[in-house]
Amino acid sequence: MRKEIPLAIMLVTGVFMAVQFFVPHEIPSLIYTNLNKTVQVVGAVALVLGIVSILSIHLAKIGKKQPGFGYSYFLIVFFVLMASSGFLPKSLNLGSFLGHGGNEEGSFFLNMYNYVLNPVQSTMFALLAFFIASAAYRAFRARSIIATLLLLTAIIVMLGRVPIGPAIFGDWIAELADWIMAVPNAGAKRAIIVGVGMGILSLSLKMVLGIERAWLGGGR
Amino acid sequence: MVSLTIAGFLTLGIMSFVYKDNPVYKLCESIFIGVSAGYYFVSIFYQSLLPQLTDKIGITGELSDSALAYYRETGSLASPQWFNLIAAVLGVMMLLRLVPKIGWIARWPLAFVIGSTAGLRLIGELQTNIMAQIQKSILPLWDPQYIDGSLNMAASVGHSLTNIVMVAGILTGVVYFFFSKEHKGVFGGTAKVGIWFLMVTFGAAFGLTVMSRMSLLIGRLDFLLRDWLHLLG
Amino acid sequence: MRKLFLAALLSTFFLISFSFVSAQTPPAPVTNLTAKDTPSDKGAQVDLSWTASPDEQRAENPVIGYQLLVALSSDSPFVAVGKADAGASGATAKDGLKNDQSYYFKVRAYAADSSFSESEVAGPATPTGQWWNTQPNYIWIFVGMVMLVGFILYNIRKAGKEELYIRPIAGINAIDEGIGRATEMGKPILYICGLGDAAQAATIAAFSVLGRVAQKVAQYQSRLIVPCYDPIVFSICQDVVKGAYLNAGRPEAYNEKDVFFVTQDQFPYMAAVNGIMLREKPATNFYIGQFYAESLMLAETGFQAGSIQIAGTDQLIQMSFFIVACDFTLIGEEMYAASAYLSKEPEQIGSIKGQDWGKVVFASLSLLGVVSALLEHKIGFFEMLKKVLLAE
Amino acid sequence: MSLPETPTPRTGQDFWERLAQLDRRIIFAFIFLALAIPLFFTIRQPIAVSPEGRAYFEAIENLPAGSKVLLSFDFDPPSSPELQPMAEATFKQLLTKNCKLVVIALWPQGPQQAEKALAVALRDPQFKDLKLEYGENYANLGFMAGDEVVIQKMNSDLPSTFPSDYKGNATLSLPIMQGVKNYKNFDFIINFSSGFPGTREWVQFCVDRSGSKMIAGNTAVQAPENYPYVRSGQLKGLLAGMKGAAEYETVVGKPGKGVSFMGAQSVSHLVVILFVILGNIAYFASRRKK
Repeated sequence: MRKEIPLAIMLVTGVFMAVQFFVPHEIPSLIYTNLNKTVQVVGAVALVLGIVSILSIHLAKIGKKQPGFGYSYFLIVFFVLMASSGFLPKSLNLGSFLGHGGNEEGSFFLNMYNYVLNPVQSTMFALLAFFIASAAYRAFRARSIIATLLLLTAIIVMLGRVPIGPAIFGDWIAELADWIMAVPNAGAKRAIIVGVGMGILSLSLKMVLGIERAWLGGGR
Repeated sequence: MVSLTIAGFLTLGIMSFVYKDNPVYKLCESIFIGVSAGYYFVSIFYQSLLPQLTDKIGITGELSDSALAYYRETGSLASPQWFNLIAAVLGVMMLLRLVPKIGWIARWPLAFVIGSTAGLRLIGELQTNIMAQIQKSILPLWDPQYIDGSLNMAASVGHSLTNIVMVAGILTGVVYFFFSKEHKGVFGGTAKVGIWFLMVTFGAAFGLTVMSRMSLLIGRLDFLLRDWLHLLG
Repeated sequence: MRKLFLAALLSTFFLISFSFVSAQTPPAPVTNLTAKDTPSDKGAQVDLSWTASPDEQRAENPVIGYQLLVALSSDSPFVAVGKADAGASGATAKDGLKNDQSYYFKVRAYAADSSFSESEVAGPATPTGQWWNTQPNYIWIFVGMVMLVGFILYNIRKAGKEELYIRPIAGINAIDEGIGRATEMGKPILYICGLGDAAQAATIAAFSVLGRVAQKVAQYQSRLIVPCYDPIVFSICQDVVKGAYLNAGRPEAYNEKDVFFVTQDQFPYMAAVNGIMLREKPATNFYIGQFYAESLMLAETGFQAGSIQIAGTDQLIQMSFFIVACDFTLIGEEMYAASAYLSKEPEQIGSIKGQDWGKVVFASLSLLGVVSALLEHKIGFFEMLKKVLLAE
Repeated sequence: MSLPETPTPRTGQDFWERLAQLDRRIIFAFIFLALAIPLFFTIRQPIAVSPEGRAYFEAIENLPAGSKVLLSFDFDPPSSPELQPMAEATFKQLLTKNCKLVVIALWPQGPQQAEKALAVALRDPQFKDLKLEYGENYANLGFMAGDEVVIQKMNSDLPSTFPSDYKGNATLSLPIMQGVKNYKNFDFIINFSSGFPGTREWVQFCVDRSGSKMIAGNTAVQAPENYPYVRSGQLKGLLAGMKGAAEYETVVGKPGKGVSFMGAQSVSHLVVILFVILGNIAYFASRRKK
């Protein structure tokens, strides 16, 4: 029963969602919108489980004084600070620097978002500029036909995108880059997309029909 | 100003990672994860849980996404309450994972979520990827171009060549992804050409992305040098 | 001077009388008005069609638009339910209509000076919602679905009875070697399921590869670290790893704290995974699932940590980064095939075969299209030949 | 699929072998300098102006002086390196034409981006003597949730869609908003967008339904999807990413952030390519030895 009922639920909801696409009547679309509601609620509850997981791991780390446990204090303190500040009443004033309670403009919660979370996020993202350069240096060696093709197209497309490319080599390099993007690139892309499409279709089908059960854990 | 300084130091702390793992990065990392988990905890409460169960966005009282979607669909706001009840019950079942003995009941809401989404994606994939690609892949190998009513050889050959390369890319690529036959002989050769096409695609994707990644770092440097340190005019 | 005055007076008079006259000639009404329930809709809509008023074309005081009118019976007062621009020969009335109620319709043609004329009454028409969409593109999608689902189910059935051939998939060996390397080195394995949600096909594939990896890890008694991004994926990963240890007969070796949630935020998650890679120095990293911009950061940090890296994704741009920076990459469908292959279940092998049939149909349709397009252009083709041969 | 093996580091390597396995931190340092140094200078490089970019400039240039313009900021900080330079340059061009500017946002962080860009434009010495005043010459109505529904709602009643501005004043108390009912009261609409809701929704729900004239600035990734709208005339012009901003600044004749950022792009791309070439030389040189 622990596996049969989930599989039955999956079959019913999966088939319904696939079939409702073909039904213009408003009753299925009403159910459809409200199924999404459930998906969001379950996701939100799952997040609570996740938070329990991360907190318990760091508390255990502190408890056992594992290496680097000092950082776990910061993680927990900042989590509690951030999570509780979002629920503070708006009327509570923490001073002009920290802002007020609640989670609207000028609140401590949003200030943390704007001045701590945001810059760090953008910076992490920006590190990719370094990594893309080091990856190119390491991997773009003309060791074989396929490696050479990879390297040549990457360099042509790079040169075609910045003004200095045509300035050095002439306009043909930008045109060649555009042609690569529009023709051979688009052709192979379609092959990948069709393959991926078949894979997704078949996996979703196996999932709905209960053939693919890895997610239930414990094999058969 | 203080807030800018905090943002500036955090930016430098994260950037120090590319030199090597260090205590400053570890500190920034822990703060970053803590703040982010806290932020998501609060926002998921106000933006998902509360609005989905009440159809209103918590404090502002605006319509939630699903209520808005429902409104667009039907033109009315009423949403039957028993749906909210189902959602709440499945949510509670999910929470029961924390109780070891009856934790297995959490598979019901999981089945519900995954089943409904998988069913939806099955059709979505068929519609947007498979069917649409078939339509786009039907191209004439000889594509005459007429300029002022007469056949233009150069343009015709150009267009036809383009189509031939495109069709070749599609077909050889599909052969590469064919699993029922071993890659040997002519079939293997075709698959090899398919790999070449794939490599061109990957090289192009890589080259194209360099610019946007550089843009991101330029943005951070602009922040550090202009907004924070005022070194740029 | 007097002549001029007279001419001005006369022309003024003519102008006034002309506009007066035209205000009194309302436009010709629309004809052939029909009202029909809108097909393939959710209901509460009626399609109207008509032959436009000929006075749309007249130079003076032309028709500038139409108003749709509705009433519950042909002799009760009509009210407006929408409008249509000049040039239209049909419109859909939907404001305030209810299902299963009969309506009568009229269309009013308006001229530039607001004079109007009404058409004959059309109807009754009863809006209802349909239970099946009969628009051609929906029918095609349905046919496509039935065909592909049929291929897959047929082959799954067939696989249950006889052994089907699937060519060796290169990734399988790479996965086993990766696990072996970790065991030899006595270092952990890091497994990342990507940033997709639990219902994404790539994530589902990641679950089945994870099951296989976890089972081997349990047998070889090495360690498996699974940091998760999506909370639902996290819950499932726990079940999968726990189940695999159970299958391997070593449930006591399962450490709950090695499968954990970080945060559902792309870059904080990355910060944590970067830290794990550099501090735990895993022997092998698996990145299977849906990846976005973080793919390259994962692969470069993993390389720095000296790990062997095996990746699989269906995200096109990220494939290129994995190809460049990882030791082995399962491209798109290869990842799905590998996950099916690893399960060793005949049904799973059958589904790969079904997918192949689908690709054959795709390729032949595309070839057929090429040939038919070629025939259509045969005149152009001959012209080209003539040009080349006769050097015109 | 895998590329051929990366050679594993060994001891006792010669120069070429060490070069082939260069410490990546050296590459990082070069990339950092390649991006940072050009920001201090304006590198002169010929920037080819696309027809869409020129059309963007001309659309604003052809506006009658004193026109009322609605600008929508539909992006967040991660896209600002691409969109902020064009927003700043656009504000400047509009202000030289003495246009009246009303800013709104469909993305929560849009209003802050608009404030930043406005501040940069207003600091420009050429506007010092004009005595531009908030509420009179420009206004920021802030963010409103609801995506494309907001665009639709503004078509019937703009003040009620944005009842108060970013600073909390009642919208109707602002002099600039007097007599503004819907899109018809604006001479021109400009949209800066990096995703959904963005240019496509503006074209579908504003331009197509109200007949307003509109131009847009997009990120490089998003732009190809909106080029067809320029060809069909639904958009009067389009700037694409950092390059679009640089093109625009070139046409205006005032090189600014866009041109300087583009300089950094060119240098950093060249650095990456030079490193790839260097890596290949080292690879072949060390292989020949064996």
